[in-house]
Amino acid sequence: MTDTLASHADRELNKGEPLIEMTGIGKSYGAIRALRGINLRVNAGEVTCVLGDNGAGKSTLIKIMSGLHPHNEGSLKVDGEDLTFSSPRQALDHGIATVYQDLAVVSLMEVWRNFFLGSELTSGRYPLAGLKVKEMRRIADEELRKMGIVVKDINQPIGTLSGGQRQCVAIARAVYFGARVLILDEPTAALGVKQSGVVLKYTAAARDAGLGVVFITHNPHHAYLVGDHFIILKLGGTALDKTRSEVGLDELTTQMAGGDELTELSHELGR
Amino acid sequence: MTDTLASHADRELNKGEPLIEMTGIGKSYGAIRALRGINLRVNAGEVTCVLGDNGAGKSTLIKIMSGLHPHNEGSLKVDGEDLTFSSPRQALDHGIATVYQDLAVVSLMEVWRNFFLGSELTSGRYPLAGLKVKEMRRIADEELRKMGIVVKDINQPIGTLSGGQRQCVAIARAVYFGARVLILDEPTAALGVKQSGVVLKYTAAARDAGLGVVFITHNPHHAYLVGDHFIILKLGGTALDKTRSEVGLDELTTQMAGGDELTELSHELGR
Amino acid sequence: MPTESSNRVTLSLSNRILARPEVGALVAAVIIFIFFLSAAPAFRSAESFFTVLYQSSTIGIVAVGVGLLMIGGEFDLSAGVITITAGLVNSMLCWNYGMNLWVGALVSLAFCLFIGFVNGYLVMKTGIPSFLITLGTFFVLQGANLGVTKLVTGSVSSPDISQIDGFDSLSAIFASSFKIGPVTVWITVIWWFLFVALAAWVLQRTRTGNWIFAVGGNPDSARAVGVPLIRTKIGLFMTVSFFGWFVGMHLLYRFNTLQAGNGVGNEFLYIIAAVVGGTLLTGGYGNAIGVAIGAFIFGMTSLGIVYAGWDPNWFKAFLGVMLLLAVLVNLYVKRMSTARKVG
Amino acid sequence: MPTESSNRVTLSLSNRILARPEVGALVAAVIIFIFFLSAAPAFRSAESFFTVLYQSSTIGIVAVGVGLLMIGGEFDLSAGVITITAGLVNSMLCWNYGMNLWVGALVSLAFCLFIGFVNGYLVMKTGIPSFLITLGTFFVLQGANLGVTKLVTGSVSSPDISQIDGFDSLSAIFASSFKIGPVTVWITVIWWFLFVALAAWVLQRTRTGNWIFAVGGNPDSARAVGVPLIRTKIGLFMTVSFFGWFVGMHLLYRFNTLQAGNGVGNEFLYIIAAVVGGTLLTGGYGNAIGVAIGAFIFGMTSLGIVYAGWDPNWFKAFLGVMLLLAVLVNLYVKRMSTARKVG
Amino acid sequence: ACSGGGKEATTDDSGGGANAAGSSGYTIAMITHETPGDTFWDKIKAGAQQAAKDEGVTLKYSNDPDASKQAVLIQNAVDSKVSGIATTLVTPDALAGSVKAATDAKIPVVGFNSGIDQYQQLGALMYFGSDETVAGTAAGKRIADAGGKHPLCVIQAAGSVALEARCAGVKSAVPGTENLQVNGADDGAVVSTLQAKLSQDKSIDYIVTLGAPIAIDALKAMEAASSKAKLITFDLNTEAAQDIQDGKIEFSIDQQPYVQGYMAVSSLYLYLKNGNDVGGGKAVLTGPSFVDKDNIATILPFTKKNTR
Ligand SMILES: Nc1ncnc2c1ncn2[C@@H]1O[C@H](COP(=O)(O)OP(=O)(O)OP(=O)(O)O)[C@@H](O)[C@H]1O
Ligand SMILES: Nc1ncnc2c1ncn2[C@@H]1O[C@H](COP(=O)(O)OP(=O)(O)OP(=O)(O)O)[C@@H](O)[C@H]1O
Ligand SMILES: [Mg+2]
Ligand SMILES: [Mg+2]
Repeated sequence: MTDTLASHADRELNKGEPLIEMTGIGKSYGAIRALRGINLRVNAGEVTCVLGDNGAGKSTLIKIMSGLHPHNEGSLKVDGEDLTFSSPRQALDHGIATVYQDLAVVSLMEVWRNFFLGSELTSGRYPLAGLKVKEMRRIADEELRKMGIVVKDINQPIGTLSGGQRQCVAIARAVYFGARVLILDEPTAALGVKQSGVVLKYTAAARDAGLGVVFITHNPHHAYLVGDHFIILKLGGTALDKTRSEVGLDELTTQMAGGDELTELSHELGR
Repeated sequence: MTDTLASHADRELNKGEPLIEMTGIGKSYGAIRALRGINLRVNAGEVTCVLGDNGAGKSTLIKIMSGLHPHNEGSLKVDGEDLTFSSPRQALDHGIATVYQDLAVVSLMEVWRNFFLGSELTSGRYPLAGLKVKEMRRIADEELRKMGIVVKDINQPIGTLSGGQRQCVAIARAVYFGARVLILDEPTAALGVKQSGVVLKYTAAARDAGLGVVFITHNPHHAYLVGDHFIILKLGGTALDKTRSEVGLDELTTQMAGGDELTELSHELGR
Repeated sequence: MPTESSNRVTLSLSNRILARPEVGALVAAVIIFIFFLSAAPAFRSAESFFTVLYQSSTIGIVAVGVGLLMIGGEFDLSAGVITITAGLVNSMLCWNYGMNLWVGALVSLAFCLFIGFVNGYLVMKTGIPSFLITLGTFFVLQGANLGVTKLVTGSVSSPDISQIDGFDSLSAIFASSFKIGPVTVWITVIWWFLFVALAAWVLQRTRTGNWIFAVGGNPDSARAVGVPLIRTKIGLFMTVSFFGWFVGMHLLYRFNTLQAGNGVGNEFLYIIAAVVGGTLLTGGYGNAIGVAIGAFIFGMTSLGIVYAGWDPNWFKAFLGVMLLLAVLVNLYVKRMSTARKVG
Repeated sequence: MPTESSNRVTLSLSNRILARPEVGALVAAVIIFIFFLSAAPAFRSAESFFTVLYQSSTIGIVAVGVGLLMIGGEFDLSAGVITITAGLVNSMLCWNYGMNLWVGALVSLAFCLFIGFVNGYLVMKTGIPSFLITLGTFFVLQGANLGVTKLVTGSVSSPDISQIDGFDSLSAIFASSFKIGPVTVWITVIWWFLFVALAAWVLQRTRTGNWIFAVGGNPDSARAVGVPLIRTKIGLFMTVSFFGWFVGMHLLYRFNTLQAGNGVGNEFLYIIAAVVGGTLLTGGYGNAIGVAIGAFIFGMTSLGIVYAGWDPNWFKAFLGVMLLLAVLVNLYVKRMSTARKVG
Repeated sequence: ACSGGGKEATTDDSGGGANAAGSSGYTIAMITHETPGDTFWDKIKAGAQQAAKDEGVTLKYSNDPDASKQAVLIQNAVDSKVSGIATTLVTPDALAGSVKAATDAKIPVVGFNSGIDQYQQLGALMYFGSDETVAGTAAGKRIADAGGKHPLCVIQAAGSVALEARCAGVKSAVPGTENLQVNGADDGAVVSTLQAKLSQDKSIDYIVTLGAPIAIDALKAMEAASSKAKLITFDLNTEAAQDIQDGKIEFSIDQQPYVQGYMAVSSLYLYLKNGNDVGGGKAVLTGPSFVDKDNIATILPFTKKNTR
């Protein structure tokens, strides 16, 4: 697993080097202001965790990084260069690969086609060059198995997979192609314990290979297992911004929930 | 909160009385056999938790209970009556309300319309009777606030809400209208700690009001907080079927993950 | 937790008005209206205005039904020929068997509703897209109109029915007109307004309307929460047939005789009216008043070109440009309404 | 963990064949073919078969493009009139300015591609559904065809160009035929097969094909993973225009003259062919060979009725029934293929 | 209910002596550029069918307004190895190839309705019809004689070569002629479009409609616009004939479609059976003839039988 990653990773990456720097980023959807004044750095070889309540603006934040929506305010620097992405292609060309919460896959297409969509293997560069179908099938199957996902038929439309299986395909794809920066939007939400473990391992492996990782989650436990830097969003603004050395799991949980709710809840529910 | 539930709950419910009984249930999608030989009882006043890996068949199981897909094998008894639902309307008429993982809402419709869809409040029974729009708006807003969800405008299309907010609306709706049996498919997956807590409290309240609850989740911690009965599915079959008294959180976690993976992982990740 | 009001928004009144689906179409209609007022002197009279309204009403009545159906996520390509079918059934039955026209009109209504039912039933039961099913019915009706008329009357137009019993009362209902000063007002205009108002009420303020939006926006989700998907959709197809029948009655009682080959092509005018009026082609969004404005834009443009006396060879080209302009204005207004920032 | 193979499936060969999108259409085509073989004696000759193939090819060539576009999630209603536009531009330019026909043909090609580009550009930039944008271009081209022809030639048909330089070589490419025994084979049939094969290859075996499926199935997701959405869609519109131009050239060089008002209505035949051939109306699913079979079904049905000598008044009714049957058979086969259980 | 105006008792006037279809062994294909459902073409068909019946011929009728598809239909007939082909030649250049294929296959071809100038050159043996331009000019002359300055020529199918030719004929006699396009498939739209035109241009003194049903619509529009223009029309149907008798329509230019259909089939029959050449190498004209107050009384009964 780590081999794949290391082999795909950019050799030029130096740990700690800033890949993405956001300063004062803000974003409005028409009349709705989803994000304001966000500062965030993604460093090579580190995992930046973004946490926050529902609707806090986490997905919006990563959509800006990955070129899906342009930002309205602030500046976005990639490798030191000031940029506003106008399409995801641009972001991908800067080596930023993303797994979206709600834009993962094209339901009607086969699993392996989804896996390679946008990064197909062809036997040449001319427009009519054939796809390397066999190879693509093999790789897709292999990569999914590594995540513990055995799809019944790699040729079935991805829409017939379960929600979690779809998510796995999207993650496996991003990891497989993620060259410099890997962005994961709640990757473990729909996953079982085993699959979550695999994703976390991948995340760690990506970090160790020198990639910058942005990890969005609701689960402070998962975040704390891999994170180097933690940001909590609240109502579109930053509520906490600390490195691993400055913050413990307890504080993180408390901050996320406004109190150690789970324990409290357990009392309340009387079990 | 409990008031609302109690006021909506069926007074005839007796704790422990079986509401739904499945025996030997099986289901195939064309050539793919998603489920086989499942036995499951939903009792009034109890929470039945269904756990399992991705693709294990959890969603398929509840789609059978809620009338979305008919089953191919086995028998389904509701209130002692042998039935095969041919539409969700039938299931709803038997008091079975469901929150689906992937079929939650109609994106283009306003939040409050989504909330009341299929159970609109009208000022009379004749076909052209006006909707009680004001009241519906008020109730929807109220119920969402109770879950800690403040939408910016109750009239905005629900498609503009964040993933978690949408999920909350669907849950609030099912709880509000759930008369006898409440089925929740991974309700907490997309939710933050606080919102998850609210959902768990709702679940407990529903149980206390005498409803039968089916709770699907990947999270054994959440399951153990509210569950009375635990079923683990694996590749379409039953891998574990025990009551709360027979099983502990540890065994549940172990069974789910094939080993206490999270701890192990924590070692492996070296943190 | 910070105060919640920090990013809570209250939309200003003007924004809320701009956000309504019919406003874009209205603005486009006003622009085109002003344009023709200045370009075509003959357009500047109440008579002309009511001629335009009449023309719009014959498109607009069926378009109301088609709009509802499209909001519900389906198409009906047989909506144009069914108007002629309706009239032919009525006139030939009565002429051949000497029935009272009222009987024929009711039989024709039942027949049209039946066709709507068949359309809906086939779409729901087979899962074949309505575009195809109704294309089939479109062809079948078109052929049957011609074949049966030829068989019954020996020619390709229906017999004159103005001497048969019941003609007067029926034509008073479907095809009368009255004068206000020099202006002739056709009753179809009144009917059109009534139907639009009714449809607007149903869509926005009734349970049925809610269901129509839902089955168009996301049929699976709608079904999952217990909306009677099949019933709602079949009902919509029957509504379209009803309005088709209504316009068929108008044509029959206004012209007394019908050409069996007519009606073809109008199905697209209805769709155009609906879409220009802000209805989403993919379903789930739209509004009855918008559809009415769409029909009005179409009527105004097609007659306005004549009032302006432009070269008839270019007629279609003008129509196309107007259509694109209307859609663009509509879009621009919609964009404006969401782009405006608050505070 | 139990063995994974427990519910792993390997589809049998027959099932895998049945699951291909074009098989349903193929079965329908065979049934209709056998039907006409028995119903129409005149149908039972190689000559008739190749006349049917010719008729199918003139629909089928454009339908290939329209099919690709529909898989890519868009419509083009201007695909019918653009054939005439292509021919008119070529013939009138050369006739009026005394150019070599080759120059005219290339100018016409550039013009058609430009129209395709404009269609695609407007659709992508404004976000207005392609149904509406291309309806606009449809009207504009229809009007311009008539208006310009009237202006240049004074009549509604284009001048005879068979005496102008370059005619022979062009008509050899676009409109020649050769004999195999008593059978006339038109070159369009050959071209049609070539284009279908090419499109099938592109769709299934190239990166571009992958993108076409993706932009039709879920444009947002496709864009998110870096598929060049705008470029792909504009390219598809231009492909349709190219095929429209090609058929336009055939018409011009076969008939030497064109009626400016023609071509209207064909856009739906293309869509019908695509959908009968298994293309999803909402995009993201389909196949070039299926589209070809769809065109063949249409050609066979429309001529078969004539060969069978049925009452022409009922022509459309027969056509409608055949269409519905073809779609139903297609559906039935598809159902069969997924319902079959394994093990 | 007892009601007037219904179906009248019909007498079967097919008479005795009619042959069974196909009893002479000939199959004749008739191919036209009809847009389905037109009363004019219905009469051509009626004539052809009567001839087929009278002569024991099997008739195969097919039609398509699109020239390229009409060409395929001719090819169709050739493939079916019919004994003879009767076709309209509205777009002679476009049909030349197919007609040649027919003559190459030794199938006799007869032209009718349109193509009077080109039929010989294409290889058709005989021709029955009128000439659209001549008919238009004749109508125009009569308008000019009556003092018309500004006629409106109403085209109900955009881009139709035949209809354009009629209007061009009218214009050649009365230069002030203006064309108008209407959607012939929608009577309501025809009326309002005409109404709009009449109020836009009050100087219109004649309306020329190119089909009988359009004439009926035009009457409604003239009434609504209180126009004083006079109405003339091409072709006939029962209502239009009645309106001529009532003086609402000045006159109709009739080209006797029934005769065209009848003669096209009969001439082929005679040629096949007997080698006859009807017309002696020249086109046989079936029009234009004028139907007006003077001769309507004799013609009116025939229109009711769909033969005029
Ligand atoms: N397209 C849109 N139009 C209007 N408002 C939007 C749109 N997308 C998001 N929003 C709003 O922006 C806010 C932030 O949404 P976002 O999806 O970023 O939240 P999130 O933190 O990802 O939530 P979750 O954890 O539930 O996924 C929400 O209030 C949402 O309603
Ligand atoms: N419509 C369908 N057609 C074919 N196969 C399907 C369909 N729906 C589900 N399946 C298959 O059935 C199996 C069970 O799916 P299901 O959605 O029930 O899993 P799940 O337990 O809910 O998984 P998750 O936790 O990821 O949501 C999967 O292998 C899936 O591929
Ligand atoms: Mg999110
Ligand atoms: Mg699931």
